[in-house]
Amino acid sequence: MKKTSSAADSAKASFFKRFMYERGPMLDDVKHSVYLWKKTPLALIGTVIIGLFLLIALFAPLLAPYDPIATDLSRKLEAPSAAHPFGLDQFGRDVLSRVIMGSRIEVQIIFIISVISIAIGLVVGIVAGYFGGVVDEILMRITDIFLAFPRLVLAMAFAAALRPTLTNAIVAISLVEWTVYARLARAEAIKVRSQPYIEAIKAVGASDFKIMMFHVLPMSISPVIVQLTMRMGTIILTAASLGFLGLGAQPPLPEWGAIVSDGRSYLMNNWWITAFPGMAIAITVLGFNLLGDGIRDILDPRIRR
Amino acid sequence: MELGSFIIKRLSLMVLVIFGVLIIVFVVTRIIPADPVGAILGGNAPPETVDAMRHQLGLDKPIFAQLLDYLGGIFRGNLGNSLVSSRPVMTDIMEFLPATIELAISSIIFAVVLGIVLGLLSAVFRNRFIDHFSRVFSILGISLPGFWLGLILILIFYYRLGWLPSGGQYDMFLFPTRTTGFILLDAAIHGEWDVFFNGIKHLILPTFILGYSSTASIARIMRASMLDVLHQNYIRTARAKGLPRKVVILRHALKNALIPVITIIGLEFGGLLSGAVLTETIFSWPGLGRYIVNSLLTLDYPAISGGTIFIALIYSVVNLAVDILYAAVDPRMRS
Amino acid sequence: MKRKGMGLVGLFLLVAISFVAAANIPKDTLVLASNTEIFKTFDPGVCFEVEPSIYVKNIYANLVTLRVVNDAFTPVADLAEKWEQSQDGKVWTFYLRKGVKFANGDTVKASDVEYSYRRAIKLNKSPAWLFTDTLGLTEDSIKAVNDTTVTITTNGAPSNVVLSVLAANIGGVLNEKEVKAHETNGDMGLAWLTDHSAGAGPYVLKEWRRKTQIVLAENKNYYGDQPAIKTILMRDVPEASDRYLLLKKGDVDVAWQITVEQAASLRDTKGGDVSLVSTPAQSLEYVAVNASWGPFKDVRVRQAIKYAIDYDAIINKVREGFAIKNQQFLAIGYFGYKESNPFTRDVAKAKKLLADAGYANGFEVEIVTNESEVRRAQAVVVQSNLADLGIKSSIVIMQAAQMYDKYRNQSLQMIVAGWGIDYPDADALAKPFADYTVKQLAWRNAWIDDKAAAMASAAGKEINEQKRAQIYYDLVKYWQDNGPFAMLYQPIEYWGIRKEVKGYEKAFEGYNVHCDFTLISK
Amino acid sequence: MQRRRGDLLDVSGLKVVFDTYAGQVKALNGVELWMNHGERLGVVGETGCGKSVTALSVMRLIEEPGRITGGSILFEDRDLVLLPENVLNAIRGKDIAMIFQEPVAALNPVMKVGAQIVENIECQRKSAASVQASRKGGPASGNRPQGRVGVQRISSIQIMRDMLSHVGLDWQRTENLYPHELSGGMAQRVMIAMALSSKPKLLIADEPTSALDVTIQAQILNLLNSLVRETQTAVLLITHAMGVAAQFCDFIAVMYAGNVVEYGSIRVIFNNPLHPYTKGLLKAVPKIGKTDELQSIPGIVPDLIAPPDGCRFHPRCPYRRPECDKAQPRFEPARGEAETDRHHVACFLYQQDQ
Repeated sequence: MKKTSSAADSAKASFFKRFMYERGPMLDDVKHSVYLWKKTPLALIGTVIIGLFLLIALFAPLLAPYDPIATDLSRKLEAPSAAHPFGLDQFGRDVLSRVIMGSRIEVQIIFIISVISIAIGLVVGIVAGYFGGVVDEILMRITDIFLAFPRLVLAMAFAAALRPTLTNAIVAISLVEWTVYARLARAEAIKVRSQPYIEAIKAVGASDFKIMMFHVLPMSISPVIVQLTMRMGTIILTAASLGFLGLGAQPPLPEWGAIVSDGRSYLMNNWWITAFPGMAIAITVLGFNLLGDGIRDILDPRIRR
Repeated sequence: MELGSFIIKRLSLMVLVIFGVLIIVFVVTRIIPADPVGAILGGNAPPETVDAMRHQLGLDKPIFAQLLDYLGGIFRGNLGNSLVSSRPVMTDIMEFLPATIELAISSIIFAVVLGIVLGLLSAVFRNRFIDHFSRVFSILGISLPGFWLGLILILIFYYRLGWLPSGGQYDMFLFPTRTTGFILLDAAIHGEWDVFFNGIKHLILPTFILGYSSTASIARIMRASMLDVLHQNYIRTARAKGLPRKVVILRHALKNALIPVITIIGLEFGGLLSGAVLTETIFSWPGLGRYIVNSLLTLDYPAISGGTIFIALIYSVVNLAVDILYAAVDPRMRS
Repeated sequence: MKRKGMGLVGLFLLVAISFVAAANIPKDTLVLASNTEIFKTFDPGVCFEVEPSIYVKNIYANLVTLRVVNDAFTPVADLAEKWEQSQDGKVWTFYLRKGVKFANGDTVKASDVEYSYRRAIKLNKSPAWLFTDTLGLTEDSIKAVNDTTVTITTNGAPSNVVLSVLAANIGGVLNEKEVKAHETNGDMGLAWLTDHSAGAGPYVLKEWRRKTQIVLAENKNYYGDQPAIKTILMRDVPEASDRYLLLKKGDVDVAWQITVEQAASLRDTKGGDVSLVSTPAQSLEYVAVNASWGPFKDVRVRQAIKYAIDYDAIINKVREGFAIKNQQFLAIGYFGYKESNPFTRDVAKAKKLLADAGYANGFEVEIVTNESEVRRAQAVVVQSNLADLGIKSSIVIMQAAQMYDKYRNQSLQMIVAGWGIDYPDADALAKPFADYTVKQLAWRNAWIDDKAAAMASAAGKEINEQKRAQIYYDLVKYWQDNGPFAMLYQPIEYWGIRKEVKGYEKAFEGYNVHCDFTLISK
Repeated sequence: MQRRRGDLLDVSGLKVVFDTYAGQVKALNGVELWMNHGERLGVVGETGCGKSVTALSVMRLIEEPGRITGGSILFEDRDLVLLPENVLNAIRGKDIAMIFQEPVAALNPVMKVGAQIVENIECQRKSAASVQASRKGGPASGNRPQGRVGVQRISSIQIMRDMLSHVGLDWQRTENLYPHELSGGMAQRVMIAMALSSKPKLLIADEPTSALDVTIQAQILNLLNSLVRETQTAVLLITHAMGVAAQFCDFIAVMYAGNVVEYGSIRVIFNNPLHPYTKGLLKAVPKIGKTDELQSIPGIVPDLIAPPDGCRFHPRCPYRRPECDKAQPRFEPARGEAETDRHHVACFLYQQDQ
């Protein structure tokens, strides 16, 4: 008994050793990344901000002291007080609660836009890069056409055409964002396609779909994710801008950009309506940018060395 | 010669892309859910008038015929009549375009100059005060929502301090002579220096708000690119020649570091055009951005399509110019 | 080299900044701040929007104009010094004032009137239905008999209606010669008149820099007294907060379209440099339900809604008191108006009505409104009022164009909207609100009620004023009980003005049906 | 101060470290080497042994996060380690020139190659002028042409063209090319032309042929050989190929993990290698006509963050002794060799006081 267990132990140990040995470079990489992370306090701050942001969004219903939509016109435009640290807005709604609940909307925006735009981008990019030739030419020209518009302008046009709601703003931004990922995925696909092992896999008889699915896609994911973290700030700003122009989320939804837009006529006498959601946008976007910067720095071989 | 063929290739590509742009814009304007006639006639008009208007606008034709009308119109330089102003969209655009171009140029100059200087100093004095300052400045630039910052700056610089105007292109009671439509250019041509300086004063806040995020991006790219270049072998070669640090940086590093910056200037210009939409709204700037926003809000589809096409066209031309510039700066691009 | 360049730039900025000193507004100039997006044209045959109409009225003279006398609009002479009506009331003859000149010095002739009216009919733009539908005019209905006499043959509409329509924008008289000189491709001067003027009113359009400013200058050839204000400059300031800032800083004399909160704060702070002028608006705010949709088919449900709404909250909170309670379709001061406000919030009564109709547990409904801040706020109040009855509602904000499109197709369930009055007569309100055959509001809400339609139509033709008033009185009662409308209020318009501006109140008394810049001075 | 061992260059006890995330990399651990005017010294060793770092240190081109922590680099009469940057700039390029492993990357991609050479010539003129001015007509240095301030650019261009012809390039075709338009061999010729255009006293060639095709390698080496012979320029050749060093150099310094483990003339190094590492290295060189199997040195180059105690080679050394992991062996002259062979070794096997 004892023997077998020790044999198993040693087998385990050797497995562990082998595992460690094989994964050694990867572990080093992780260690290195953690080291760089610690060395860049800004990235750390970004992580904390985004962590808080996500926590707030997650527990928003518990954190928000009041109903963000319930109006009380008799108390409208009350200045910040102990009961309402961010004051009340033009409908007597608690600004703090609106900002807190708004975080959920922002998370929703980021999440859905990321999923849609990455999905479109990956499909277009991988297909274009993998097949090359005419397919590539056509898909990339389509991408070029989308890139020929300044992003916000195209998103505005889509949002207005689909009629302005939060959902449509999300769709509109996704329709603009995917080009970023399409180009990345295409570059990866071209890289992978030219690898000798792909020829080998083909020779064995793997279908194009399988190769794209199991060999090209996994390679494309990581640069796409890196890019994504760096674009999240921009996504929020774009959504907020649409909201501000009245082409995004519609009241009473507490989307931050829409709150700023709604409150901007009150800027002079009732600064709190716009100041707090504005700061919320700024801080969150800052967090994403710091985080994105950190991730880029950590993964950038030039800065790594 | 090689540059010439490059330009031709690039141009033909652009023509193709613009055609695609036209199609997209058409599709976008036709999926607008509301009958644009409602936008023209307002709430009180009876249904007969509405039907008459629909017919007048050709909206009762089949969609394919509408597409042909639209493309045919565009190739004849006719973007249709705005439903709101009833004027040819082209006339409207030509009226508002100069203001936008003026603002965009002033912002891009601001962004490029300040961005490059900050990025350069930041890289050269890495981890020193100027680097920290420039990085904080930059990260704020891409994080602060311009529409929000703009409102706050108006409150400070106009209302509290009274240093700068709250919006518009020039003060009232000035009646600038117009030749080109560009306020500053016209003022300079006609020697109306009061208008000129007044125009500059009005440009400061919008330029800052519009150019800030681009300044930030350019500074960041410039910093990264400069740091990268400073690690290159040829910089070592230059140092091995015994060139002073200043010369190494300005003669050898700068030009190389600028190459990636040039590529993003094109992209940043797109950002500026996007930003103009917001900035013009906040600063009462009589430009194309506001025209497009209003068209979108009133579903004035000829104006939407005309405005968007123009913006895309400007953007494409700028990107073309940037690509050519890029090719001109980087010899590796030419072959 | 480089340093010198930097120095130059610095100097440049310094000089630029030093130009900050604000120019004082001259005594004979009035500066307004407004969002000018609504301005599309200054052509009297086309212009149909509220704010631009005011400008058009001050640029063009009509045959007759309206004055506010004892709180009611009264037609008075303008270009026509007198007029008469045929026995059957259909043929009108107008005699022009002699020697009146257009702004460019040309004499105003009857042929100009004929040209202007025929042009308006031929153009068939937004306001054309006032001539063609309300007055039943065709191009042949207008005839210049001689240089100073013109006859107009109508469908027999009451005289108040006829004169009100003639006093509206569309009745503005154009200088035929000048307009024809600027025709392009037979557009009857449509393009040119968009941003030029050819009228005989007290002002001329001097400059319209779109999205920048609109400048009116005095008409030196005006037949009446020269106005105290020689130049009226409207700055385009799209943001309400900016307008308020400019006003407070004294960079403009008058701010239009400030928010109700800003207006309330001006009203409540006495003795500053800035004060508030207000006047009842010629429009009505309402909530309407689609009488062909689900629960709203039942008249009791419609009544329940009317008892559910907290009118006072809307008037006092949403509008900050800038509204007058008026629960009928007739505006205050209009022919036939008698105060009648039967509805107050009564949840118990409303609940009973609902229960009687079989909706004790409420239902779900979609409330549509447009982007206007006030409308949205009203919708929010209505939403919470309905919730007290167990009615779950969702608010859908649409762009005006889209909303009206759907509204016309009877495809909305419930709407929060308003109605701007086209000409100051009861007919301009009774028909849209009660007569489904004119395909206006009653039709849009699918309230197909022949009795109401017949009454509105009869009142429109009745020349005997007493009888006419009685019909309106009965119609209002019937309509309040059965109709699909819950009238919220008649708004009060307001403007923030600097204290040095005199006479603004008088000038804007008849806003927006009548408004006279010549009464303002500084 | 110890006696100068070479009248051109004497590196002693040179220590360089790099601060990285994982810790301090002790890249050079007391390097010893020296040479006289006109001599050719080859520095050989495996990748990562510190050859290039040594070369860069001599130019004081070690960059952040690296720094020199000890030792001296005597160049003629001055210690380069202590000189301020501006004085160093007068030496760089003028007295000491350098060519690099990847010639294309070592040229500025956005400058025409002719201009890059001219820049070097002009730069040396200026610094020569300023040095002379600062020395107030002190001893004119060596065999350089006497430059004057304000010398016409034309003459610099002429020198550039001469140099290009000299390295076997057609200047008319080449001077207006950009680096990316050159092949590796051409680029290295350009680098050589640039380096030699200022007639330096010492040319540091850091693996000048490693990145080139084998046929080109020989051409470049031959070219270098003939050019430096003409001008009597001293060469510090960094290479990992023993054969190249044997062909080209007079002396060889064998480096291992940041130390020079053996130093001496070609003759003694090849005929009488003492250090076990040198022996191993020589066995790994293929020789024509010999059928012995090539032997590789077992083990791997040590981690320089936590290098082995004592002699850094001891974990791989077949002749390991107990004291080898206790202390570092001293770098001492080998016994019984001619003074002119300068045979030195750092190994306990030959430690004299044992």
